[in-house]
Amino acid sequence: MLGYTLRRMASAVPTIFIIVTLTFFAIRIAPGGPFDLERPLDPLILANLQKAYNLDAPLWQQYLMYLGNLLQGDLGPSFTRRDFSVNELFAQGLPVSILLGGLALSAATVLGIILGAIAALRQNSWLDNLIVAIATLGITTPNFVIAPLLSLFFGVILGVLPAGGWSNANPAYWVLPVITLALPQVAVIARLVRGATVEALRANHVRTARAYGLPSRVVVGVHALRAAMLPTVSYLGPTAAALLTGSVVVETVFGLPGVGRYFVQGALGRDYTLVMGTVVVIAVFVVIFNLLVDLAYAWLDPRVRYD
Amino acid sequence: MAARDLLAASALALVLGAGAASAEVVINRGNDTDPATLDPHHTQTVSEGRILKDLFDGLVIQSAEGEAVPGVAESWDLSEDGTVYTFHLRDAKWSNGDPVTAHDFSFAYHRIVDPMTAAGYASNLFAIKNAEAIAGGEMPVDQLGVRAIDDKTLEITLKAPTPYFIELLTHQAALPVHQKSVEEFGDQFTRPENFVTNGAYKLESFTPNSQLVMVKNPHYYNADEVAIDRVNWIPFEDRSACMRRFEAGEVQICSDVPAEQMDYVQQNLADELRIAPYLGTYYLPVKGAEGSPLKDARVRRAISMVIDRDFIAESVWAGTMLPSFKLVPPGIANYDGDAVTVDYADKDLFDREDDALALLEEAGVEPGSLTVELRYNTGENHKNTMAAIADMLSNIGINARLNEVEGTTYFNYLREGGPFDMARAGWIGDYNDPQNFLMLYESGVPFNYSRWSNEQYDADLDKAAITQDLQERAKILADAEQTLLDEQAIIPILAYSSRALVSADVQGYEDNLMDAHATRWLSLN
Amino acid sequence: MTDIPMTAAMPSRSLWQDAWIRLKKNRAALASLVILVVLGLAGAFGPMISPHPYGAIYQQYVRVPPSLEAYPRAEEIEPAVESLIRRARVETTQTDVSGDTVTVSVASDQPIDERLVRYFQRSDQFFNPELVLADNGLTGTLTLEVERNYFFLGTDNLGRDMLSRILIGVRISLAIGILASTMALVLGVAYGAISGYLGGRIDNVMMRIVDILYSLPFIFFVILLLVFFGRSLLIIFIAIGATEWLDMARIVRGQTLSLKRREFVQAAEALGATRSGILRRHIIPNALGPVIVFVTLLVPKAILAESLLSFLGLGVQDPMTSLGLLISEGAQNMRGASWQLIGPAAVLTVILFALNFLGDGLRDSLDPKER
Amino acid sequence: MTDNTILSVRDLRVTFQTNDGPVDAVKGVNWDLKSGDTLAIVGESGSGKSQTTMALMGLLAANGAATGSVRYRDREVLNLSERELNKIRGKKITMIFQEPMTSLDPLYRIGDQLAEPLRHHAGMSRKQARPRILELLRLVGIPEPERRIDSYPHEMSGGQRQRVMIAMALANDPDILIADEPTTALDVTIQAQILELLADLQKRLGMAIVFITHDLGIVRRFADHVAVMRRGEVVEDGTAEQVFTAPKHPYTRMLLDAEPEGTKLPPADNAPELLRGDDVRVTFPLGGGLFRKPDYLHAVKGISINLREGQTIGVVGESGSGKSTLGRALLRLTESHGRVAWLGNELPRGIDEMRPFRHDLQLVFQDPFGSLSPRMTVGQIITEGLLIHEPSMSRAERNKRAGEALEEVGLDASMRNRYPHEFSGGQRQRIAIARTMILRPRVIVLDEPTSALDRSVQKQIVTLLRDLQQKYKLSYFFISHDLSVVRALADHIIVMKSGEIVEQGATDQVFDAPREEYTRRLMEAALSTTRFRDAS
Repeated sequence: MLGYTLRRMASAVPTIFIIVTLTFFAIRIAPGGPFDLERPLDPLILANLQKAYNLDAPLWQQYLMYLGNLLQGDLGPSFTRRDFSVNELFAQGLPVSILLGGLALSAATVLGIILGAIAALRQNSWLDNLIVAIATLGITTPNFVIAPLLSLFFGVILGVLPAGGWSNANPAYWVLPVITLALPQVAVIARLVRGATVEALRANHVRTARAYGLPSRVVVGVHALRAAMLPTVSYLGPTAAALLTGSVVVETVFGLPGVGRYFVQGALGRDYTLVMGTVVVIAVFVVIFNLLVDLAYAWLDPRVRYD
Repeated sequence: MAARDLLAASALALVLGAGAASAEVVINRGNDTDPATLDPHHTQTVSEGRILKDLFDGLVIQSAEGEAVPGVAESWDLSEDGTVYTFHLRDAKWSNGDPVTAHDFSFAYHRIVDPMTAAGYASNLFAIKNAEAIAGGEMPVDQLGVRAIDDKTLEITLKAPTPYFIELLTHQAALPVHQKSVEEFGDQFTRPENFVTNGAYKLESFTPNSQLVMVKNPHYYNADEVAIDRVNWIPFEDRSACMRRFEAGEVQICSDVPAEQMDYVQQNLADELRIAPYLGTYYLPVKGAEGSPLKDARVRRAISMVIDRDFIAESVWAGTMLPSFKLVPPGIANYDGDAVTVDYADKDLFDREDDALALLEEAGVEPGSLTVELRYNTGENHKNTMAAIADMLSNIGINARLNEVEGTTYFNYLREGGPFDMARAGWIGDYNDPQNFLMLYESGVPFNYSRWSNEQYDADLDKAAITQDLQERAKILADAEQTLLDEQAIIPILAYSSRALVSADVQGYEDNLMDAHATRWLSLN
Repeated sequence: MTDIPMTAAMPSRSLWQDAWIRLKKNRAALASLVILVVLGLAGAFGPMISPHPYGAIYQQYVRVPPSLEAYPRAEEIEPAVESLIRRARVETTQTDVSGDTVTVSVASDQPIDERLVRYFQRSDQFFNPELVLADNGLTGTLTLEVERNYFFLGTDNLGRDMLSRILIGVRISLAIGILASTMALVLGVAYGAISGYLGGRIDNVMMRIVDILYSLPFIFFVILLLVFFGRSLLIIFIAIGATEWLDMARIVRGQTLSLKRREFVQAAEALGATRSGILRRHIIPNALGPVIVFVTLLVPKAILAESLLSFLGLGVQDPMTSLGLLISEGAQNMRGASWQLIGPAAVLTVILFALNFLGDGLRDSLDPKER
Repeated sequence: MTDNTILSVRDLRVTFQTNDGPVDAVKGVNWDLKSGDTLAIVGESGSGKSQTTMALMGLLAANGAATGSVRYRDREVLNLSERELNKIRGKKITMIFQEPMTSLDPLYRIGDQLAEPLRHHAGMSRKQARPRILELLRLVGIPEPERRIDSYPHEMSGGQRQRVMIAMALANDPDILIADEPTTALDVTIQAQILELLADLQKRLGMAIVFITHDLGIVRRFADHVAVMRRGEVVEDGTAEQVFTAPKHPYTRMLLDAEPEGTKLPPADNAPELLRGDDVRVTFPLGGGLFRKPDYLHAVKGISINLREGQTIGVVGESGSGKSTLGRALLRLTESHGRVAWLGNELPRGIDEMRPFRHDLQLVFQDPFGSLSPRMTVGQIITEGLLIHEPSMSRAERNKRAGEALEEVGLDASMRNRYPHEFSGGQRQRIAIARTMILRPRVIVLDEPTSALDRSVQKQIVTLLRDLQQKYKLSYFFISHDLSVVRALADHIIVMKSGEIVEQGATDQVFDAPREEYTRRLMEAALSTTRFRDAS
């Protein structure tokens, strides 16, 4: 397994390299630069700035320089947050995003599995319909509607939770963002689990279990749900990568110091290094979680081998 | 049950937290966005200025009313010819206890114009002798017209008499930096552990996208009068979020209020809402391709005539902007705005439409034959403003097409001189002087998006620059603006207002034209 | 699994007919289909027959709440007349409102300019103004008719009718959903089928490309496209379609991998069918079941993706609008003018609900195990 | 009802709600099972034989409902609550299924699965259950049970899995074991072993067995009573003796006579050689990866054959012996080494170069359900070959040819607008044959074309193949594990084992005087299950 993991990691290197290269040149082609603000700079000062940040060097030189720094783990200085290096920004923001994303993911997984299993077992009952309806609502409501509504309701009208802001120490600040992040995932996972469970309940081995008089909780809990976990695990991989790297909307609405905003802030502000850093981080997360999914898959399904 | 317990526990924690901190006075202030940097020489935005003016005191600072008052400089003298200022510094200390000396200022001003620093606002100090040449790398840095005569005396020599120079010094670009720590820590000197400031506050921590915490500077010369012990500056890219947290009592001041929510705010938060004239203009640069009717001043004039600024100000901006026909905002110092006249301003809109149609006919523009593109950047109300203008233009048979462009691309395009028909732009004054607005249309200035060039105008501005008599200068500048508006290379639409939510608990928040509200003037009930 | 006897009397039906019969029994799916068709028609033709063009600005009716009653309200008529009269710089001596007709007596110290009727002609509240002047020209009588405007879903910040804007939003959003999904469908199915069928090294390379594109965040991609090509509906279609096809390619590839081991594909190979023939006749049609279900999920995804773009200010160009754009504007106005959020949000929810139920219904009806 | 009757079914009806309205799968069935007896329920697909037992086990599909009465030891068990039913099923009445591949949960070790009935019915802990599980595994003849107890199902062969299923069924010493086609999916030699095991266990443990099968032959050895079902009804029942020696119902007689008959004469000596394989070898890479050397499976290890016009070569052997791979290699459908020649010239290897030859070289698959594309009409399926090989042919002409081909295989030409799922297994195999015949090929590789079919249908297909061969002078390469069918069709036999030919010769010679032990075992297994008349 270790060998497999190492091989997978090694094979991800060219992927990340291509991603880095593509992004590097793509963002450079975009018009405007990191110093194009609403208030234009004096051309003279602009030239000084570009020199200070090496932006006046030929593009290929900048590219090689970036790659060299990247190999040493240095993502470079941020252009739009000039007091920080990109590494520092991620060091500050990632823990927050990972905490929120991780909580949301766990909550969504547990809740989604429970709801999905209930819906599958009570297929076509009112309970099933209710769960499916709520799940559909969860998927269909954009989070930029849900987030301010939650903030308004719990923060302003009821006043039981902070309307926004962040504290590493006080879980009260985590509740609303986690709900917002988890809601659509609960919905998707519940639907996935429902579908897979319905399918699994028809499988021959579940019929066997029933034929041997095993109680429903065993039939469902042990046999059907484990099979139903497989598609859920596949879904969780990319989802985890996305959730743990933050959400623009949730961070903006609640004012959270995560990394989700950096992508949009970086791209819109032409903060080249910040965008590159985000892309690298996301790519690494995608690679890691795809690997984790495959490992989890093999753990759940002994038929899968590491090759 | 468990969830409720958790909630109760965290509510308790909140209360306890508040209780523990009750000894110190804390204010949470909303800001438009995070500072891109805390290095005063690299900052460019209004939101950075707010923070820096809490951290640093310049020679001159802004009072609670936004007026320039003595800061580190107790007093100053001006030479006869108006070009040499001598500042006499008071006994002030840095947050580490070092005395603030004229050398610190001299170091700072040399540093900002140094091309190696590449400071964005170095141009703000170009009034100082040789500053422009130094920034351009044509002259060594030590040639700058700034000199510390002794620890307490600073001499600044100007290129030419600059009546607004004292106003200029209130800008964050003119703040001092602590020479020792800058030299010791290099670009790390703004780290909380390294940052030495001389203002009412010192930096405690800065978490991007979350908050910037500053605490009272015990070494501040006026520390006794600083009422608030701790300031949490919170960036709000989503202004509605600030409003919600304001209503929840989590934030005491919001630096901005969403215009869309003005109905609600006026009904529910009328007492906390502060709307005041602000030193800014919202205008439409007009350019047009070669040979386009837009090159004809009559056509531009006709367009300006039919824009119903009242509707835009009242309905689109929900009363948070003021209708305006002029580039230089009202209330500005060193100026006589009434001397500039726009003859159609007081006419009824329908009469203006008639006149506009007549002008178009005179210019040979058939109704329906002219299509203009209205270019604007993504952002709050620009879209609605432009949609309304498009609708108004249709009243005189001009077709308008909207083109929304992503911000960075937009400003890059304008700066690079890309072709356009009509665009939008806004200008917030850096200092309280008409020159700061009128220079927007000088030939060869990057802000001159229209690339409009007029000899008379340039000559007027040049002449004003060396005119010492303020009344005389005001007249010359008014003449220049009159030329600009007669030519209508620019269509001013609105004058900015500052709008803020200020909790009733906050004392000392005075509405002012500069929207300057340093925390040191504030106190909490 | 079960061995239900196959009776000779069973009528001949294709799989699709079978699916349709099952779908018809699924009331939720059928209702969803009807709703979608109705909304689609409303989006397509609604803006044409709506009394208020979607771009028309009613300056007098900025941010009016939804109402079944006509504007102006009875009590608003007199103030409206008076404010217009004031603008014309004459004075009213008497105003009578009877039903839809208003009679105003006007007076001035200077001769009254007959052009004053223009204020009423151009007004959204009145029409058919007639002015009869006394001989001296200093007094006169103005008769007006009140124009009745209905804003069933209120108006926006510029005084544009929300209903008309929602209709055009439905049109744009559905078009984005359908076109982007079609693009994802075409690209994803072709790519996935080719990759899966050819297998081996080619499959490896093709899937690695998908992995790479997967790691490039959507927003970045869209921003680049918009920056390069400017804002246009077409670019938004392409941007969304181009990002949504990746999942589709993976699904189809997975299907293809299992299909190509099926005997009917081997049978076709044994017949000597060409690769493209096998893809066209065997692989793609048989992969279509899950693909169609996925498409019904793609449509909402595309609509929501557009709404995220709108939230970031990268959506469609005004005066056009989309449901996502309306919702994100509405979300900003939700305290003062909740109708601006509720209307479009409700419509979007209905659409997405309908698509979800339709997708579920299709999946169930295409599932052979459901027989 | 006599004292020793432990299960009694009375007027059992099973109805399914379908889109075509209710379908009666079982229409009032009666039978009794005596303690320690074996009852065989025999019938072809769709006769309702399985649904009878599914109903009493409470395992009907959601759209099915059962009425009537099923009494187990004076207790009504039909439509009991889940909870009540669970006290009986798995403990008193247990069941094994046709699909040992899927009937075990692939995600759990077999030891864990075997433990479940013990834990839930006998209340044992996991630890307590272990010795009992080992005992059970030993009982059903799993070698090295201590090691196998930790295996996953996919690590075992089909026969072993079926043994595990049986072990699971025996775990709680049941009164009744229902075996629903327990051997259908297994190799012929394994089939015999499983049947022997069941008979042996019954003798030792004394339980009653309900044996459901479509093959009347294989129950002969150990059934005490037989019920023959057709279209949801029992058409004949009685003791095995009665049914086998004096079948009353014509249907029963038909089932008993379903054995393919006749033999094939070898082709004339001067018949030209069509297809020739020399030293054909096929290897498959197994696993391997970026940094690992792949292992290889040698599926076919250097086989030479020679097929003449009008000849039928029968290839027999257990599954995994490489017979199908050989057939595909001869058609260049899988990569191979060695020489394959058509009319003396070596066949090309590229897909495109091979295309013209496909006209003459055809293949019919085992599974008529899988080999027809479900999304194409029968007409499209049949004419696909014409589309490829005679692209200039008009649509009308193709249509005509399709009709002819269908009639040739005994189907109605009007069926060509229908879809495969509307046809029975036998009909589908006819469609598959029509698909190859429309091209008028000269050689057809038949890969187990009858093994998924009911006995009576098998016979029809064999007759059809024989007729077509005579009519068009076809050559067959006939792959099968079913020796009776091979004997009826082939004039030359190849016996394969582990990718090699162990024995070959004229049909009668191989059948009557097998030289190799392996061949003999194959024969014995086949005879013990199918050739009951000779055995009795």
